[in-house]
Amino acid sequence: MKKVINNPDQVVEEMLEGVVLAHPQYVKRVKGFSVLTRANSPSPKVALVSGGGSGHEPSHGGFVGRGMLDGAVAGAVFTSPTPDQILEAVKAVDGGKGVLLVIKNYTGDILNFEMASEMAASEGIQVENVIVNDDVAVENSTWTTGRRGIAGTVFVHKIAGAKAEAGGTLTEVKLVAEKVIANIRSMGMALAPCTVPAAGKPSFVLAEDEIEIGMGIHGEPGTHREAIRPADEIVTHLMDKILADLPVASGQEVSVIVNGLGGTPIMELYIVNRKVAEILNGKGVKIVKTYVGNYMTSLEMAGFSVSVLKLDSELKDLLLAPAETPAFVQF
Amino acid sequence: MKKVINNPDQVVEEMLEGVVLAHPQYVKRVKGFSVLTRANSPSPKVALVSGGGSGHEPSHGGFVGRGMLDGAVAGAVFTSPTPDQILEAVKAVDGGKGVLLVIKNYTGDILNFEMASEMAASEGIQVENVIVNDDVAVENSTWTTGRRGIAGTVFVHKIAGAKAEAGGTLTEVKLVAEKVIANIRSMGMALAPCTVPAAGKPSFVLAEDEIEIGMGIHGEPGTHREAIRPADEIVTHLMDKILADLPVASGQEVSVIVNGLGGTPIMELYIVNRKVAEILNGKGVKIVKTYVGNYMTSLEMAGFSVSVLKLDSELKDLLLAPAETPAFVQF
Amino acid sequence: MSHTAIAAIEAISIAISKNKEFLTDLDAAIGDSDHGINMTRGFDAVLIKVKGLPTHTDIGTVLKTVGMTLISTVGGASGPLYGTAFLRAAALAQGISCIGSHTAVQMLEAATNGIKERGKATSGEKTMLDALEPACEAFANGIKAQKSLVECLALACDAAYKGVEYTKTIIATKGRASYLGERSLGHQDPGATSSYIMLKALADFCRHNNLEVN
Amino acid sequence: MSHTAIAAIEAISIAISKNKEFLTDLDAAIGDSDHGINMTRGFDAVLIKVKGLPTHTDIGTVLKTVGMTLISTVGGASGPLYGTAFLRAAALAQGISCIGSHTAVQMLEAATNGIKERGKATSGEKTMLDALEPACEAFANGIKAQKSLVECLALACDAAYKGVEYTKTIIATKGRASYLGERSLGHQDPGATSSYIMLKALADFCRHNNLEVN
Ligand SMILES: Nc1ncnc2c1ncn2[C@@H]1O[C@H](COP(=O)(O)OP(=O)(O)O)[C@@H](O)[C@H]1O
Ligand SMILES: Nc1ncnc2c1ncn2[C@@H]1O[C@H](COP(=O)(O)OP(=O)(O)O)[C@@H](O)[C@H]1O
Ligand SMILES: [Mg+2]
Ligand SMILES: [Mg+2]
Ligand SMILES: [Mg+2]
Ligand SMILES: [Mg+2]
Repeated sequence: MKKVINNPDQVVEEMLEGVVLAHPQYVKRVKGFSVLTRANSPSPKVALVSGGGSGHEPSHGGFVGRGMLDGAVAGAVFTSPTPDQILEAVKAVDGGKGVLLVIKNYTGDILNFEMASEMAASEGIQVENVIVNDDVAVENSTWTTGRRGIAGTVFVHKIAGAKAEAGGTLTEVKLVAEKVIANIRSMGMALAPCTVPAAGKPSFVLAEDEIEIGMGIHGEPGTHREAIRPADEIVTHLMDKILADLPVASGQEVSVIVNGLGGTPIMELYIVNRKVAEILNGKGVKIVKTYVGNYMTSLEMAGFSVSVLKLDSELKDLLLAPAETPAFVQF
Repeated sequence: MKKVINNPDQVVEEMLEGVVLAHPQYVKRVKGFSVLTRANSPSPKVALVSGGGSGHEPSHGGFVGRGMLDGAVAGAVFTSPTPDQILEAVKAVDGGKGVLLVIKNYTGDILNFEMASEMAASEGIQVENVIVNDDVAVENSTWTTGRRGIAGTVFVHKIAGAKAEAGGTLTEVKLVAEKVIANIRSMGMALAPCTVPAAGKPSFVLAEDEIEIGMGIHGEPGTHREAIRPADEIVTHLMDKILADLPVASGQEVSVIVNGLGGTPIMELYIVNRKVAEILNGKGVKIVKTYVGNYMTSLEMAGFSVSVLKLDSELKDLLLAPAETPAFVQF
Repeated sequence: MSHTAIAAIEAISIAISKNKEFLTDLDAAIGDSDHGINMTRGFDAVLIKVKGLPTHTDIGTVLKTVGMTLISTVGGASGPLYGTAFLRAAALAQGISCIGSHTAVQMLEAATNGIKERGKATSGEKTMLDALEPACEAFANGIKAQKSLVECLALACDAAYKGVEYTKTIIATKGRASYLGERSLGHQDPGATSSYIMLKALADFCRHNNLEVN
Repeated sequence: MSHTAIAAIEAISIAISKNKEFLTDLDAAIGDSDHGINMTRGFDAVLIKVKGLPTHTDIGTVLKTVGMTLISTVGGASGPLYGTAFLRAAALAQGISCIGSHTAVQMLEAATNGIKERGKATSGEKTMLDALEPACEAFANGIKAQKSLVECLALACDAAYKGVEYTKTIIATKGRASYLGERSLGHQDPGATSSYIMLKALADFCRHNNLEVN
């Protein structure tokens, strides 16, 4: 394992220190906790808190700021944060209008965020939560824990964040977040694994010419492995899966995230986007806004995911609203 | 070589198509050329053109937009663009106020951009150029071609771009660009090489525990190799080199870029920034603005560079001015 | 006595630490390669916390400390689950410095039920419950048959071990491994394994110290 | 005759293509591993361009086409340098369909000088000039001594080869390799090598076709 770190057990702490030192304009630290909030938190609006394991940077701390999150909780690498940390974030950002927790659909995240909500509720804070489950690589059956939450989560932060910024009530913000969730589908693939610092070795191994389709952002195994193929074929497969689950009609407006997993050159992400756009345009779909970059990473994993969000006029306006955070700025 | 591409010979073309499909709000393609310009080019202001080999995304096309570049020329991967392409960019963006070429100090780039300026001049377009040479890994002696241009180039785009946006004349824009160049120093390190698609194999090889200090953004060998060390020690070494060349006094205002080379997790960049900030704060230096992310990459190379820019009040105002491009947005 | 309880917890912590890599590797196959790391982080913190407790702390407080510490340091799925388990067991041992056989059965059952409720799971879903439920039953039967604590814990361990083996033969329908569908077959569940390891450490501890319930 | 010139250019193109990997590997050691790729991209385009020329094109136009094509397809340092070289040689062969010995010397010198001016370099700096300058001199001496074209090109090749070997013994002070300082020692220059390869291809071509200047 070759990494630019000091101590595998200190990566989250040192990263958080680095974030605050880099972006004091946007974020501050809740002392003694792995929690980042807006520099001017709390404010008299509904607050949004998200979080999860670390290693997905810029998620989630990078999205704390005007128009997106109010607080982000960082767990150990790829491990949900604990309830006490989440509770602290909730307390730090609550401005009296209530707090919406944006949770990705993993048992660990749900259990820890739920315990935190119970604690917050018992302290008299209004808390609601939504669970993001955009990953179509996973069957959404009642026999499983359902689809995972991956890069589409950024859409939830953006749109629910804009709604809260615009003065939406907790119920309204929750409703719009749920509408977003119902309309996002994502899927990814990996060329090469990543190594959790504390583990010291890659979480999976791929042969020289092998790729993994549909793996999770924590290195969870995907739907299958196959030999590397041209980018256009890989993208076509992912888009087939996405659009099978989220049919789009001609004239439908959408937004797209082509998300790098941390170790993929931006050049390749644009080559991917070329095919994504071609497929959507070919169906008469109107792409309102495309985001290409590292939004929800898996440390240095090489690979990408594609997320498609179906828009209506409300979602579109909120998506295009301004935002100003360390990793997401939009006029 | 495992990459998300279709054909090694088509990566630049397909990437450019992907960029335009992703960001039609910001950029358009000069038909038949590897040139991106602002969607509303030309405009009646001094125009900025930069470029170089591809593989450094988001440089340079990602910085085309309001407040930064007017045009970007993409060469083959890691290879300077040719004069005819550069000429086309100049012609496409010239709004009658002249064009400044921002060139990184590589023989290939200089020769090709110079030929293009000669051609443009002969077509009656006012062209000036500046040469960025921020990499302190390379001795700046008269016996060499001088320091290389690396991530500090982004500061030149930002600040000269703001000056042009504010209505500066060609001479004024050139002067401020030269002031920026005189005040930036950068240095990088690599954990793992990258593979040029057309070459099919890594441009250098590092042992399991070996890192390269001071390598160039095209995989040019650096000052030396050594065993991997804690992040803080590596950063201290790079900062020593940078500050030896660019002494900073207590009270001095600076801006910092912690730049990922494409394959390094953002988490590690923040761990790096923590130490960079600690060193600068320790000297009483005031960090006005820090940028952390992938700005000048080397495909999927793992590693990072640090750039420090000394500010005066003019540079500071221009740095903090708004910008809106695919990869750099600032209110 | 509480220092015995503390020593038992120490034994469990050490066993978890020793199996850090093993548990992580199991999780790599069907999860996200962190179970051993999570559990070790938690029990390392537990070690420090319980060592800091005053000498005459009651068993309930010891277990509550363990539960709270796990909840606030483990994260992941296992943190709230094991944390809840220890808290539920703690509730039955409040003010007590010596555990009776009946209480021991109740505590193990309460712990297991806590996991079932928190995780909305039941046995047969390839989770820690596949080790804990049979262990509970075996332990209760042993006590009913008036066997010694050491014997009963041995029975519980055997049952848990079989439960771990059983998890290899079933498809996960809860937790991260459920994403795998059929591909989770053949792999043993990391959480079931850590449950077994904890029970085994407790059993060994009681045997070495000739502990008995009364 | 121009179809001979075109055939010679084709021979050079093929030689470059064959050495694509070799030249790239040399560049990997002290540069950025693209010299073979750059040159092949250029000469592949040259092949297409010259094949498209009308049959009776003069040699000047052939060489100008080569120069312009290299400039617009190679990029890097070598594109403008070799491009300029061919343009300079072309200027001396305008309207000509048969090259005299005196003109041949002048063309090679003009090409070399073009590189010196464009690159602001001289021999001893570990560049293509270390192959080209001695080759030029050897060629001129041969012609002065009234040797045959084939003999003169053989002399030029020998000199270029020695020049390539010489580049191993010196530190680069121009181009990308100059960043290396001492570390460029022991490695041969990719550009000097491609110059030698082109001269060698030309020499072989003339020998096989019994070409002579007049
Ligand atoms: N709903 C659940 N009920 C009971 N146990 C569960 C549940 N979900 C997961 N587990 C257990 O948790 C273990 C994984 O723990 P761990 O790896 O620490 O957490 P995470 O899955 O969040 O990374 C699984 O092996 C399984 O035994
Ligand atoms: N200033 C110069 N004058 C003459 N030749 C040069 C000069 N700079 C570089 N070269 C030649 O160019 C070669 C490198 O070409 P190439 O790899 O295609 O370009 P780049 O260095 O831009 O990648 C070097 O090996 C050297 O022979
Ligand atoms: Mg986990
Ligand atoms: Mg090059
Ligand atoms: Mg796990
Ligand atoms: Mg080169």
